[in-house]
Amino acid sequence: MAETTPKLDELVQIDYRPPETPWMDTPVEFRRGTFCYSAAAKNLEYLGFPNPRDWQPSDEDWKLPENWREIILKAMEDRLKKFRSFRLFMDICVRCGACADKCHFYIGSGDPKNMPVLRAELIRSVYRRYFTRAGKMFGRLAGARDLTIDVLKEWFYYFYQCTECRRCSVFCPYGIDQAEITMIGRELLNEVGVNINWAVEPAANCFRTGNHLGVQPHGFKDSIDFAVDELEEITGVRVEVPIMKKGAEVLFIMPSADYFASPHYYTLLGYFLLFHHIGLDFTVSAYASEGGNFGLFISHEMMKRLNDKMYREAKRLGVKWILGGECGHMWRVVHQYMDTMNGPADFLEVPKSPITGTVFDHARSTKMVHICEFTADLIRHGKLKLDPSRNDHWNVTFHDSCNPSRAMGLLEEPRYILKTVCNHFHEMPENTIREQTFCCGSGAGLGTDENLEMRLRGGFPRANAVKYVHEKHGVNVLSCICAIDKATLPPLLEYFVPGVEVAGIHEFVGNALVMEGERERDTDLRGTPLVKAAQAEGDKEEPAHA
Amino acid sequence: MSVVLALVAVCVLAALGYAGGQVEGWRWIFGAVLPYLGIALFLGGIVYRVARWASSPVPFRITTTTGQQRSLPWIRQAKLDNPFTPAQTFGRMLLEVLLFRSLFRNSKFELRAGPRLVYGEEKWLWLAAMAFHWSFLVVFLRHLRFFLDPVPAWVAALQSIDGFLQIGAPEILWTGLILPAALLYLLARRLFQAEIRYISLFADYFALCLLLGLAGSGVLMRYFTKTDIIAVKQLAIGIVTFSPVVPASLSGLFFVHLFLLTVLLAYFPFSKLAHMPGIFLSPTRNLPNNNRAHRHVNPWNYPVKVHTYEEWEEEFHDKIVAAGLPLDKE
Amino acid sequence: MSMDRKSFLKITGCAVAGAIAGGKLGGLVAGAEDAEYLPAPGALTARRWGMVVDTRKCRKQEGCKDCIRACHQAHNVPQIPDKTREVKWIWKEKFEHAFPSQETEYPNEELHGRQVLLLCNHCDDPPCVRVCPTQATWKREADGIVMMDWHRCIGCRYCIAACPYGSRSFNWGDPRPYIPKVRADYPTRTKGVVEKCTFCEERLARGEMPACVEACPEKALVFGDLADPNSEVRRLLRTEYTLRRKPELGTRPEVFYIL
Amino acid sequence: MRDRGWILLGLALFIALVTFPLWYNTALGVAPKQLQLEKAKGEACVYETAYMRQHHMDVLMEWREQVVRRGNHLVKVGGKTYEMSLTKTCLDCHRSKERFCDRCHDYAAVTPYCWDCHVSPEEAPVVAARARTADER
Amino acid sequence: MFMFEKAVVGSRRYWLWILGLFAVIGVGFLNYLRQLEVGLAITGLNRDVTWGLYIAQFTFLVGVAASAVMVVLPYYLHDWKVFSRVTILGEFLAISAVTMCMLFIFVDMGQPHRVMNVILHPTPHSIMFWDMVSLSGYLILNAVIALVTLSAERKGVAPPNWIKPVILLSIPWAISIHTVTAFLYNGLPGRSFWLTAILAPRFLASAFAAGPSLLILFCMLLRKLTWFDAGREPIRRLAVIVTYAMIVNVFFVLMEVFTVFYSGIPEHKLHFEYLFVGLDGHNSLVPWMWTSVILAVAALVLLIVPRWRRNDRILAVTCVIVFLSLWIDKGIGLIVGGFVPSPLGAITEYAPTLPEIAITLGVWAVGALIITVFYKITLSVRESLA
Repeated sequence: MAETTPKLDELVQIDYRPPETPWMDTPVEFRRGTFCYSAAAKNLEYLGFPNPRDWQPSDEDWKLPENWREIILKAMEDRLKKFRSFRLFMDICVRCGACADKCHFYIGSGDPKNMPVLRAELIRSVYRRYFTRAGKMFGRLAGARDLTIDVLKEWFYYFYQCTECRRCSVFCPYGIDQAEITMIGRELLNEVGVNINWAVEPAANCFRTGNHLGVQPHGFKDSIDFAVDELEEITGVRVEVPIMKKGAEVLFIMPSADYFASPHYYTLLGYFLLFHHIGLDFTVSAYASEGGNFGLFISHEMMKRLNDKMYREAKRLGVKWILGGECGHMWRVVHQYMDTMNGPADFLEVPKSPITGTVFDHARSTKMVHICEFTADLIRHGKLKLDPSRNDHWNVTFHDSCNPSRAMGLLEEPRYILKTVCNHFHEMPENTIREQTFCCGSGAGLGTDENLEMRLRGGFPRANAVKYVHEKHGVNVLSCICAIDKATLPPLLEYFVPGVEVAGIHEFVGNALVMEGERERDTDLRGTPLVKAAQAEGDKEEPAHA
Repeated sequence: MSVVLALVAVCVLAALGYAGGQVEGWRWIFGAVLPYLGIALFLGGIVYRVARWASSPVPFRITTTTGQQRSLPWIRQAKLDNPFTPAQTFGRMLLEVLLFRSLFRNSKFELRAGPRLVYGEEKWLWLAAMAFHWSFLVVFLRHLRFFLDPVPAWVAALQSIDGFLQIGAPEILWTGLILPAALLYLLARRLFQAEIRYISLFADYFALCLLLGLAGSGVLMRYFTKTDIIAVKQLAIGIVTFSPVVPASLSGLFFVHLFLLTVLLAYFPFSKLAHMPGIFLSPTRNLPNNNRAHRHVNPWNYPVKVHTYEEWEEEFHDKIVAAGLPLDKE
Repeated sequence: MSMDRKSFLKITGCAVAGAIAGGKLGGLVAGAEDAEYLPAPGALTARRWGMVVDTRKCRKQEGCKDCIRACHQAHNVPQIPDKTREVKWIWKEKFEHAFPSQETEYPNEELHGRQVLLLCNHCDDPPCVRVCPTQATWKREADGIVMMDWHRCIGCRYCIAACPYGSRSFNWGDPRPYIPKVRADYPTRTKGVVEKCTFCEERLARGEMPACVEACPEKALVFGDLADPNSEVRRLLRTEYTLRRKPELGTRPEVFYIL
Repeated sequence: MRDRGWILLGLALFIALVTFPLWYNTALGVAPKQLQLEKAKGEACVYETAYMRQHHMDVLMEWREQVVRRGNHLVKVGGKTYEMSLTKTCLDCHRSKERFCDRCHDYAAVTPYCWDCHVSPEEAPVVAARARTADER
Repeated sequence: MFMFEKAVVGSRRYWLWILGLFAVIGVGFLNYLRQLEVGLAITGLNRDVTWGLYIAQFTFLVGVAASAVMVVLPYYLHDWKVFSRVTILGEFLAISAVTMCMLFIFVDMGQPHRVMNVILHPTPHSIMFWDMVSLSGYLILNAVIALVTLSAERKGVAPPNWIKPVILLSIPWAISIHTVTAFLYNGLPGRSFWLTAILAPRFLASAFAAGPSLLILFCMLLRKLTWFDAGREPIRRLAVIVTYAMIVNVFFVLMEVFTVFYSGIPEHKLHFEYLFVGLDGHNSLVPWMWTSVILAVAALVLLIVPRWRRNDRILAVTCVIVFLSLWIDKGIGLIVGGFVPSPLGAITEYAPTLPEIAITLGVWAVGALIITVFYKITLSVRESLA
């Protein structure tokens, strides 16, 4: 924890009373711990973004181009013409307030501009001023205001205090999606070189090396080899992971964190055990070595530029279809954008499970299947030999990641898997799961340490729900299917609910899989000793937990 | 302050309408010319508004999914919350438009000691919104009795259901009371809930006050001051048959009512009230979530600069070789 | 935004008051105020209307239904063929049914089976009035008539359950098809309301005696002011032995019978 | 765009619905009309015509209250005295319910429940005749 | 507002049941429309028997509504923790029953258009006015209590403190609704059948037997059809309540019989005679009344023997028997018996017509719908907490 991070008691002293001054007259204050640092000039240059320079949001002078206002208004006009969603969402909000207390940042900070309605008004007021007659004529009376540098700073602050999680959109009677507005708001800021490094650097890395972390081919290979060795050590089984094998049936793409960060890594072990268990003819790629897509957090164009690698590599390798790993925003891009942006993928075949013969008809155009869909199908057909008691030391709950739940609807598949491979599973309170799930507080490129206080505030609702099941049911692990979750939930839980770990679904699958020729396992994939059968019998009433 | 301004604005409009009925030369303007203008602005405005929205394409299919997707056949899909087919999407839209499905989900959080966040249901907004919109629809349809001759049986039937309870003469029409009551609730929550007050703009209060003025003048006219409804009907029929007449016996309050309606008509398409047609175009609601099954085409999709495999292999050639990974070239 | 609630409420109040006042100023409500409401000048009045039925006189005309016909015609009472759904304001009943407690196992030849004229007793303490949840039936302060307001009756039939004399009838369906000759000067009733004799209060207002009293060829029905010691009814009560129906119930009927 | 057709259809439907009165009346050839009410027999009404046109129901409700519940049968207005009776006083001047009351009420789709009980002299024989045929059945 | 979102998701069986209820409601509603058009002539009511099936159902259901106090009182006043899971079921039963009561009054009205007159012209000397006040008050009390406690349960927090006095108020209020309903009848001078001071206590005794019987049956049904198990203990305790209430009820009836027949006053005797042996050959209710008597005796035997009372299957049968017996007693005999013979000695029999029965079933279906929906919501809330 950074030194500036407030203590828990202080952090949860949240004042929900709005300030005395009207929101238009309340300028933003860049307080340490609540904003992200600017993007480094070298990254902007590499990606060919405008206005690369050295600056920080807390600076008085942001070193904007002379004609920044014209640039932004022109870009805004362009987006109004290109996106019906944007124009419509600018026009039809009635400010009913249904979204107001649905945002995790509002709940965690009490800052009224974190109410989605007001966050949208930040840009809506400018829209009215320059693009509607009423706004031009009546100004503030019509809810319009000039685009000043203060407004621009406000945009930056609050569009980077939105994780594009879409929870507000669920409750909006018109389906207004703040994520859509934030995305376009960030695009506009990009036009004048206002962006954050934690989104731009991974994008630059990914563009160059193929993954956010900037892992180069040999590093990728080492990492995979290391995993294979470790698996052999734990299970006594040597799995095979073909890299860039032409003619494989399936190309498997996962978020890069899976092979370079913890606790993602145990999920990776789980995938490999699974593929070996069913004898899947698959390959992974060092070129398309990233499932995630930080371009989504920058602009539609950047998203497309990064996403391009998936189909390109699938085509080059001549696979039949693509399997995607556990990652949230990756799936937002794959599910909602990839086919439109870089499709049609007519060089691939409609995905069909070689093990069960199930045709994934719902993915017949994009030709990409979520690993949870794939595994659930395997379990349903009884193709996996499982010993769920190997997960008995885990008391699991499931965190629906924003994107798979609200941009896809992947709710039952992971639960089905979990309930099969684990004996102890408990849901968090119903207003915090499924389509109403709360964000980890660090999505959409905000998961950086300088922003820790805001991340903790944003993650407060999620952590609080975990705390509830931790105290009520003794839950000791929070499972999820998102790489950003796996990276950012551990510090969040450490702060709010010490003693609860974070894991991926396929880590539990890997634990439970009874492999052919394996030796008796003493530990699970992360090295935690297993509860022995006899011991488990005695402890049945109360599963062991931290 | 916005609410005071809005109230003053509506009062001024009402006064203007009243004056329109008193001054001889103005009666024709307020009784015929302006209503035509109002109707024209309403219809033209809505067409313009919708056309403008429609002129921007929907580049991506960005459905907000609020239930289980359609994936494997043995997993029960939430057909109305996460539609896959156009028919299911139509069902979802029906729920949204007729029953305010999304608002029905509304909840309210509380931060309790512990700290503990708890979420309770909050349906009053939904209830008030339903009460207001449905009453408004019924009131609107009931008013057709002034515009149609002979009055169709269904209008009369609607009126008799609305006035089922026999209280005095003319009978009390419930929607006429529910409507202003719901509006008052909506106004009250804007005034007395701090965070809603904070986000409220002049336009929010103005719309509520205008509707309250409209409903209030109607209620006053029906139950208290009374008006010559035959004259009202002559005026109404005159307007819709393009042979406007402004009978002399119309009361001042009627002119207030008529003028507020005229203002509402003209204001409607150019304000947040345009959410009425807007909801139908909302891309997060009116599209099926079948992205992976049916490709959505973006009309302005353009080629972008990418990092091709060849460029990548060239850049990392030595490292690929060192790692023993296969190369495309030689 | 600072919201001054007081000023808001003040303004709203003014606006509403203004709108109403505006209506008044517009000459919309003027007119009704200078009306003065008066009772009819030639009306028959009493402090306590009552009736004496001399069944001896009545008996002279066996089978006479003049009073019943007069009443039912005057009041648009339907003639419903189904006896169990009848509407009756005034009717004849056997003595032993009208006065069940007077009946013994050794019947009096003269009384047993005698047709006795029955109508609403206009009780001094009417149970029907006590139970009515809407004051659709009430006892007039001025003259003791138990009145009915058919505009207000909700048809709950509580009064029927309360009346120990069976004097009240309910309109099970629309009565109009069963009214042989509809009079325009008196309303019919609609389905779903209770009705009964009102001592012809509308005729009294015109200065006429009740229809039944007027129609009786034997003058067997005597109608008058029970509060006036010199009235004909009081004279009869002084001089004749009279009975009330079910006196033990304490309702104090204002209709008396000479047997 | 693929949804243009749907949007046009929606707009057309909306306009068709909103302008329903227009084509309904056009189809039926309706024009604004001056209602021809039967001329009253008497010279002047209890109250001024303009007032009565708007407030006759209030007057009737007040009369009802006075007659039924307060036992007042007469009203004195402007020096003249009237019996408060719908069928005897009002309908004495306005001889025809059909050509006076109903004409307006039908035009404006007003269905007063007065006539559930009260019978106009004009209609009394009709109601009676209907009763007789019902009787014969 | 009652978390209705929980009621719109359910299994196929749930929806079939709901659909079935709607069908019954629909048929009832169509018949009611006809009654609106034609008047109460479509019923079997007549000059002498002016109240029948509708008002009888109303009377019976007031008892069911009042019986909620039998779980509320022990739980809140005596802290019987075993009732913690069933108390809210009792409150929802009360809500459903009171709603049915109001609907039965409504469908019995000759001029439903004028129902507001009861409020527009409040008449304190009319017991019916007080019945309106007490019933609507009871409905509001139970709705508030159930909503507040259930939503607190859902949030996992303690209910607010202000609800305690409201709950305490609901206890005497429950007694009041049935007392006032008894006053409706026993304040009438000419109706000797009802002219008995023991009517209100008798009503309450029968209510406290019939209501908890129904609640026991609901608990058993929920155990069979859903995951929810109220537990053995609350059912046993409820069974004890039913036992005592039934004993007291039969005792009260016997007291009536003694008073009427020992005093020998004909006006009082005739009604009993009509019900149990028939008068002048009019005896259509005789088989019903004897059925009720036999069922009551059978129920007493089954209830009093502890071994049988504790046997779930036997108890279920017993509860059905208690319910039927009391339904006949109150839902048929009590009202019709009061009207025959009439004050003029006329004996006119009454039998409900088909449309009348359809409307009655329709109202019962509304009640069933309400209880289904509320039980569904309760169970869903608890399931998500489990």
